[in-house]
Amino acid sequence: MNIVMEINKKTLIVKLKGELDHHNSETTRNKIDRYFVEKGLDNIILDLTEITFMDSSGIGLIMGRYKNTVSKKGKLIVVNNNSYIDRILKMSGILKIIELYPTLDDAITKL
Amino acid sequence: MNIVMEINKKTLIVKLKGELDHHNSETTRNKIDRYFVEKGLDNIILDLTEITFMDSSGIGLIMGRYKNTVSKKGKLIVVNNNSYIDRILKMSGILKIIELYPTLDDAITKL
Amino acid sequence: MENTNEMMIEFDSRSCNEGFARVAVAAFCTQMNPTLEEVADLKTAISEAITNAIIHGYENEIHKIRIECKIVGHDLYVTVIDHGKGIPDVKKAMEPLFTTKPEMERSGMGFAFMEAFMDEIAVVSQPGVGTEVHMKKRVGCGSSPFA
Amino acid sequence: MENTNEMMIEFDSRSCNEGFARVAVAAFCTQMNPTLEEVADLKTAISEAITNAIIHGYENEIHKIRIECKIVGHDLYVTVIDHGKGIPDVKKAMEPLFTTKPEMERSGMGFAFMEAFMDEIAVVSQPGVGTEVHMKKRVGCGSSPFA
Ligand SMILES: Nc1ncnc2c1ncn2[C@@H]1O[C@H](COP(=O)(O)OP(=O)(O)O)[C@@H](O)[C@H]1O
Ligand SMILES: Nc1ncnc2c1ncn2[C@@H]1O[C@H](COP(=O)(O)OP(=O)(O)O)[C@@H](O)[C@H]1O
Repeated sequence: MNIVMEINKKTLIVKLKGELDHHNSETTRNKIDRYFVEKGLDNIILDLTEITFMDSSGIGLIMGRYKNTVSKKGKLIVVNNNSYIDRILKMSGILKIIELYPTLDDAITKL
Repeated sequence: MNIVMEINKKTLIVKLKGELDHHNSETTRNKIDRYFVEKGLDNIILDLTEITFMDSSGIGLIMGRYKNTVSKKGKLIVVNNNSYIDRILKMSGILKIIELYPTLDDAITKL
Repeated sequence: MENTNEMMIEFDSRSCNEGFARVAVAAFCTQMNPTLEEVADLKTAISEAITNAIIHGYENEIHKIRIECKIVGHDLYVTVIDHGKGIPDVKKAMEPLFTTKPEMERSGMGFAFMEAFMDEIAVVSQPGVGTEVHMKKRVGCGSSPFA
Repeated sequence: MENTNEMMIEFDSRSCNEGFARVAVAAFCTQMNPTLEEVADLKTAISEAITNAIIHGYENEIHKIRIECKIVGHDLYVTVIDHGKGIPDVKKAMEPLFTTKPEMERSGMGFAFMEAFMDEIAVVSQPGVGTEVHMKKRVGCGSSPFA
């Protein structure tokens, strides 16, 4: 799991690369949360474009970050254009509450 | 294992792709031998450039084809430029009796 | 009995083994000529069952997890076994969104994913004894296995 | 005891499982941050031991082959076990070029490759009982495991 984070105004942009399973989600979650709190941010964009594997631990990670942004009256947006990850997201039902865009640029303009 | 064979005068050119282990060497051997005999050929060029894995079963396969060409007073030449396969070939000692070239063109001109 | 093949793996219930276990099962089933989608489905289902054994079954203590795989023609049978704390009410546990570890950010979607990505699933569990998750999936139809 | 991890695989002695077994061991040791060369070495050594169990130990009958792996710090221990016909003279069997199956185009280089690609090898065999090949290799030094 490779995590690259970037700040754009009040938004934390997180690009994840690799396999998002239970093993990797723990460190990933801690890194995101530390940054989000330390920098006093409101929104998170989670870019899953380069995720090669994801299971329900990934869904838990997305939901957890969603709650953190909501408690700051901010937004969480997911970026993805990979059909395998799409199936997982759809099946989980989280797309009913979380916005999904195919590119990072789309996500940034929709904030 | 993917095998592509081509005939150039009295020479059978065999391009192997994939993993050359005991499991794959049996079919590979049979396919090469059938063609070599049916077409009444003398020489074999074994192109290992696209082999991704090889163990001592591959050495056995090379030695076996070498014997077949010798009994036709022909030649067996190996083509390879991959350092992993190179180590296996060197370690086996067969380079004392078998010629190795880095490209198929080299091998064809050296016949 | 010609078209059968069996393997079993057993490993420490460390989260760093989740990737290994997925890859091992996927590598075993390549002989069935699976589609990329079938491999992805299988890996997700396996991952859910193993994660459950690690965090719910053994609650992060290190014990053994066992995966048994059997190929019969085009059918792949996978069983994931732990000897952990077991599930008191399997029916309830299998409801989507039900989780006993919300504080660990579990989504309660594990069993739902296993059901969605495999053709059949049966869970046998006994509190204090352990849990067996039996799954079955038809794989690589349209092409012959053992080619 | 922190930096240890264990796994075991057991599978039918079918040649179509050779690739699976190599991949499983390689996947298990990725947590040691091996170099590409170390992975290649390991796969070759494993492949030799499994092939021997299939063709010499069980002479192509279908029985079980077992691979036990243990990581202790930077050391990987691998044992390949069959319950086949065994080796009457291990010292002779380990000589380069010695083979009892020249008609199957065996090169007699299997043990030589295991010795070359691993750091240590010990063979324990008893005719009629079976063979255990114990191997050890230092892997991924310069970087810490369990990262
Ligand atoms: N192997 C297991 N051992 C003990 N309890 C389990 C096991 N697998 C599942 N459970 C129980 O079933 C519940 C639902 O599991 P699941 O649908 O995978 O969701 P999640 O893992 O997100 O909690 C778990 O929260 C746990 O209480
Ligand atoms: N697992 C085994 N069971 C029985 N005999 C074996 C086993 N492994 C090796 N041998 C014996 O040792 C010999 C040498 O093995 P090896 O160096 O691997 O060469 P090869 O496999 O090419 O014959 C074999 O020909 C066989 O007689």
